[in-house]
Amino acid sequence: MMKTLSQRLLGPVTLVLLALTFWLGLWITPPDKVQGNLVRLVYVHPAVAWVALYVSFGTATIASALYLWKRTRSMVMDRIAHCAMEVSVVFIVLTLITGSIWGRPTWGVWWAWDARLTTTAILGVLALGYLALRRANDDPALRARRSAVFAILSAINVPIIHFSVQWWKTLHQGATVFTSNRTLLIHGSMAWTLLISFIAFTMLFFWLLRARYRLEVARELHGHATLDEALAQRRSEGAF
Amino acid sequence: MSGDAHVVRLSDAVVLSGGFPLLSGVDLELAPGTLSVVTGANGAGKTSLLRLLAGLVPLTTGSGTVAGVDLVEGDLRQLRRRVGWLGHEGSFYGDLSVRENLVFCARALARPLGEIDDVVHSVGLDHRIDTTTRQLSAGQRRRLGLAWLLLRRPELWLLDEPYASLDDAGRTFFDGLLGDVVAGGATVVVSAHDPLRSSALHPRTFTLAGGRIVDVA
Amino acid sequence: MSGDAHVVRLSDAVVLSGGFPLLSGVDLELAPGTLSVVTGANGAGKTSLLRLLAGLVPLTTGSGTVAGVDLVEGDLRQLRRRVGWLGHEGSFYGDLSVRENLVFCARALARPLGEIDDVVHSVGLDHRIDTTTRQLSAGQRRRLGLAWLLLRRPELWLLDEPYASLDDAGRTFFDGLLGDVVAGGATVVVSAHDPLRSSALHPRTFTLAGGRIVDVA
Amino acid sequence: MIRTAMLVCAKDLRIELRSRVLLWQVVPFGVMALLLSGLALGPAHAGNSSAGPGLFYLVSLFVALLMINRSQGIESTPGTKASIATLGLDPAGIFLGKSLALAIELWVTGIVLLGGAVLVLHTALHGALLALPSILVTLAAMAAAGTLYGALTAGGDGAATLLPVLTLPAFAPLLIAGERSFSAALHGGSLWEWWVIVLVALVAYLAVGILLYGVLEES
Amino acid sequence: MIRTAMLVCAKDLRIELRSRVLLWQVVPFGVMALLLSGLALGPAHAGNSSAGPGLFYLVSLFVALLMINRSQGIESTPGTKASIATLGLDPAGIFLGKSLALAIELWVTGIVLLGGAVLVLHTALHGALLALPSILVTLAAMAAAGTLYGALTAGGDGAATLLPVLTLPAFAPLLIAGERSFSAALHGGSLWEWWVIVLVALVAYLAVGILLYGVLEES
Ligand code: HEM
Ligand SMILES: Nc1ncnc2c1ncn2[C@@H]1O[C@H](COP(=O)(O)OP(=O)(O)OP(=O)(O)O)[C@@H](O)[C@H]1O
Ligand SMILES: Nc1ncnc2c1ncn2[C@@H]1O[C@H](COP(=O)(O)OP(=O)(O)OP(=O)(O)O)[C@@H](O)[C@H]1O
Ligand SMILES: [Mg+2]
Ligand SMILES: [Mg+2]
Repeated sequence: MMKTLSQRLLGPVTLVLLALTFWLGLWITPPDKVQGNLVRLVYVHPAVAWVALYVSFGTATIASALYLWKRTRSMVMDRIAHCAMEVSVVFIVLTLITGSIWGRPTWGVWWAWDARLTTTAILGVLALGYLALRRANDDPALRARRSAVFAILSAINVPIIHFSVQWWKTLHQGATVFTSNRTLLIHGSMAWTLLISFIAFTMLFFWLLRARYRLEVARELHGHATLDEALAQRRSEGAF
Repeated sequence: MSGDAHVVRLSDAVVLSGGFPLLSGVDLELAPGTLSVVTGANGAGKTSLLRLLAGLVPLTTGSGTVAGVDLVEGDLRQLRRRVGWLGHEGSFYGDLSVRENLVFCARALARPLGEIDDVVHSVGLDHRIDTTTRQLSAGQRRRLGLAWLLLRRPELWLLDEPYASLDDAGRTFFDGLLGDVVAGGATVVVSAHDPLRSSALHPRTFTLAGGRIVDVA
Repeated sequence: MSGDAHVVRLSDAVVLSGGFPLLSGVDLELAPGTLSVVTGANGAGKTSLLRLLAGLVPLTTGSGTVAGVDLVEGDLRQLRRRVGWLGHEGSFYGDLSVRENLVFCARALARPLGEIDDVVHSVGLDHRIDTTTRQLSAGQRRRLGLAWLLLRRPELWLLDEPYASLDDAGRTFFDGLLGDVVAGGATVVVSAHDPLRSSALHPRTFTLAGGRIVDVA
Repeated sequence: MIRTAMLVCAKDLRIELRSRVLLWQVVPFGVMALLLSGLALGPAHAGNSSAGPGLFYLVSLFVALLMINRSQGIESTPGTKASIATLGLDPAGIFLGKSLALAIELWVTGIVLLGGAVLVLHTALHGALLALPSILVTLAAMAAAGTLYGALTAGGDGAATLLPVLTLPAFAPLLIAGERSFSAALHGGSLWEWWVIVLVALVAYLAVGILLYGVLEES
Repeated sequence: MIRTAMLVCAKDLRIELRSRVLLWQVVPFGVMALLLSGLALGPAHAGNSSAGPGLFYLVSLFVALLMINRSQGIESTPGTKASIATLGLDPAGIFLGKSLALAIELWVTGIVLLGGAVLVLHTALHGALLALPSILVTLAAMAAAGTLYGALTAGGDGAATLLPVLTLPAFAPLLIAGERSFSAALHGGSLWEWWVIVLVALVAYLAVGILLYGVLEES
């Protein structure tokens, strides 16, 4: 299999950027006046949440929409949607975990009846529901169509999560990193580290997605190999 | 109907279900206005073949056209609208009576409701017309299935073991019906374990084994 | 088994369901070790009669004894334990495989598990032994029903249209089985629309109509 | 489309009337569940009228799940599926018809439950009446969403349990908006804001259903 | 009786493992329902930890209804019923086996839900662990009662909707006693009092089931 340079570099660069994020985040940037060292979670949690909501769930949604649109319908889109959704589950869980870890010291509880928290958890259940729906259908074409519709219906939740902090006056941080007029409220080394963290986790997503996609293709190729066997065996049932 | 000379044309049709090949490569051509019998051992793939022709399962590989609809590219809903299906169990809406089920069918197809009484009479269900279909006996349910098809008058009839659980009178009626339908220009595919009873019908017989056609007579 | 000379003895048996008489007064006596065929038009009451004999529906009026159990006073569970039933649809636990279903049956009856392989082989389901029963074809499901009965070896066999959806090999096997079973002293009641295939068996034929026996041959 | 919708809706309602499941089973279940929810939360919470809208919608939700399941169950006995599929009915019409029938059934239950809430949970009658339009719209949106999700899970493995998993999150925004608008009616907040959200959701579900219902049916 | 019970229980659990409905559908449903119940009541009530036991049991109740329905569904496909009936299994054994399998399934879900309640509803971990024995007993009692009522409604018209109507009132005392004992564990009341009530209910349901299950089966 030919690999382009960018494909070759995806893994190493991701690792380097992640390492850089952690190094900058843990040793170089200063602790916060109020939060102390806890503030360092700002280099993980928002980036992870961003990947979970927009990058991975978004990829799954767009791929699903492309599958449903007749002119771009192909199993490739279905596979991308499926793999992106699986990666999304991982990132949603990470969002919940990092958020809870952050919430315990700042709010005093692991969980609060906060609109953003609840809607994020609901998104997680939706992603699991997507996977359950796939399991429940055998026929590949039907499965692809049904899960694509479900993914698109579920995506409505993403903007709800985003705006939840405005719609419901809640505990969760409002838009701090990027305010609505797109200026950074955080400055200096923190801003740079934050930016690198977003890039690093986004690249991590694409790396995971590619790995997962390849596994899926390999699985299907394996499936084709056994198809011939299965056909031969089925045909032999008639020959007494 | 399409301009094609064949109502059914399958080439190397494979149907997978959960990785198992229900059909393992079927080639089949059927001309309009013919009667065909599909036979073969239990599990050979008769029901699966009929379901494929009815557009109830998708083709996995291979190609095919049924009633002018391409099985790979075409709209299977268009196909289903053209076929009549009589399955192992023809239960319809179990909570509705015989008449209510047929009224639903007639309305859906924009057929006159007046036909219903005739149809029910011809399959011999007059005395059960207001019975909930769940309470019908096995053979009566099969007869209701026939009544439904009579209302539909499709161009391709797919009948899965139609004789099973019909009594003698029912079978005779059914043989007569087959003759009429074929004479009327429709195509009929029947799956059966016995040879057809009436020798006046001259069907082609396809024998299935292991998901393929192994013999044509 | 009871000391009574008859395995089945019904007198003026009436079975109501939702106010409708499924059976409208049946008199019947069957000796042990005999084969009987119940026939009649669709909806005549064949299935209902077999269900009554199996203890699956209660007697409304009249009296009867089956396999030594009084249908009015007796314990119908005792009766069910003695009969083997093969119905229109013999689906068992659809989520379990052929083997798992039979293991359940064998365990329930305290039969050795070793018999299972033989039984599966004799009904020709070897190559489907690990298939989920929901995925079996109609005839294979019927064969699984037979396998289940072979494990059970009941004293009274009640078979509702056993030929339906069996292929030729299956029917031949079934005929052989019927002979063995009757020769072994068990009583068999079969409902069917065709005369039995094997002339070596000499059944009595009861014709039902309108929920009653109208002819004995 | 409309003709098909009417036909399907009439058929579903007739089956419902025939089996009387709504009258004898679903409505008593709802009333029962309302009482129990009150009990489970203890008098401190339930007697407090502010819990009324929440409990009302929670119970409506479970009632809706039961009804959706039934509405799909009608279509998916093995024999029915094949014969109805070969009628080639317009899928958008099927969707609308089944949604309408479901909505009518939910409205009936909803009105009874509302009465229950007034009697049992001390919800103010005046507020309840004010909230009625928003409740009807919310229930209709649930019906449309439920029909859509019902078709998504139909015929699959364990459809009866998969359905609630998928529908529950979809119902969450409806539930919240419905509850807020009910609360607003009780305590004099702005009625319109939430009402509009539910209305938008209803229209969105209807649009998606009309466009995509055909895609969901077994190919 | 015990042999039959083991056989039936193993069969039910195997079907459950085969279809993975518990893992993929019931547990997510429960978690979802917990979240939603919290939402429906609004932060004021739900954030308040005293609602924890009530919500926990409310959700367990709905989960139990789903599972009971499924547990009966296994037995009541047309073919299954007749063939299994002619095995003549000891009804007391069937009852015990099905109850046990259901109880095990409810325990699994219950423990997950308890974890959810601790995380999400701020139920104190210490109290939750103290309450665990009483929860397990309550869920077992629900399983026994559910199996009994499941048999009552089996095969009837619209069994899936009739079941909740009948079970709900039967579950009410269990629900109340369970909730009180859970609350007691949290707030340091007397643990034993309610615990004993639930235990008595469990024993009573088991006794009734063993004696009467045979009567309930279609005669
Ligand atoms: C379980 C608890 C939590 C969950 C589920 C959660 C979820 C999320 C989500 C989904 C986002 C992305 C929103 C978007 O970009 O539209 C986000 C962003 C963010 N979260 Fe959290 N969070 C949690 C706890 C916390 C805590 C405790 C803090 C800090 C005290 C925090 C601070 C932030 C910040 C600063 C952002 C970036 C905000 C922005 O730029 O828009 N989160 N969180
Ligand atoms: N997942 C699976 N694994 C193994 N075998 C399967 C699977 N799904 C279906 N089958 C087999 O596929 C075949 C389907 O055959 P089909 O129902 O078309 O047979 P048929 O010719 O109609 O038989 P009958 O005469 O019994 O009605 C059966 O042999 C069945 O056992
Ligand atoms: N509630 C009812 N109202 C009217 N008729 C009913 C009712 N319940 C059952 N029936 C009728 O009772 C009869 C039952 O017959 P049964 O199933 O025993 O027939 P069968 O002889 O087995 O027929 P088949 O050959 O079709 O299997 C049928 O005619 C059915 O229509
Ligand atoms: Mg078949
Ligand atoms: Mg019959």
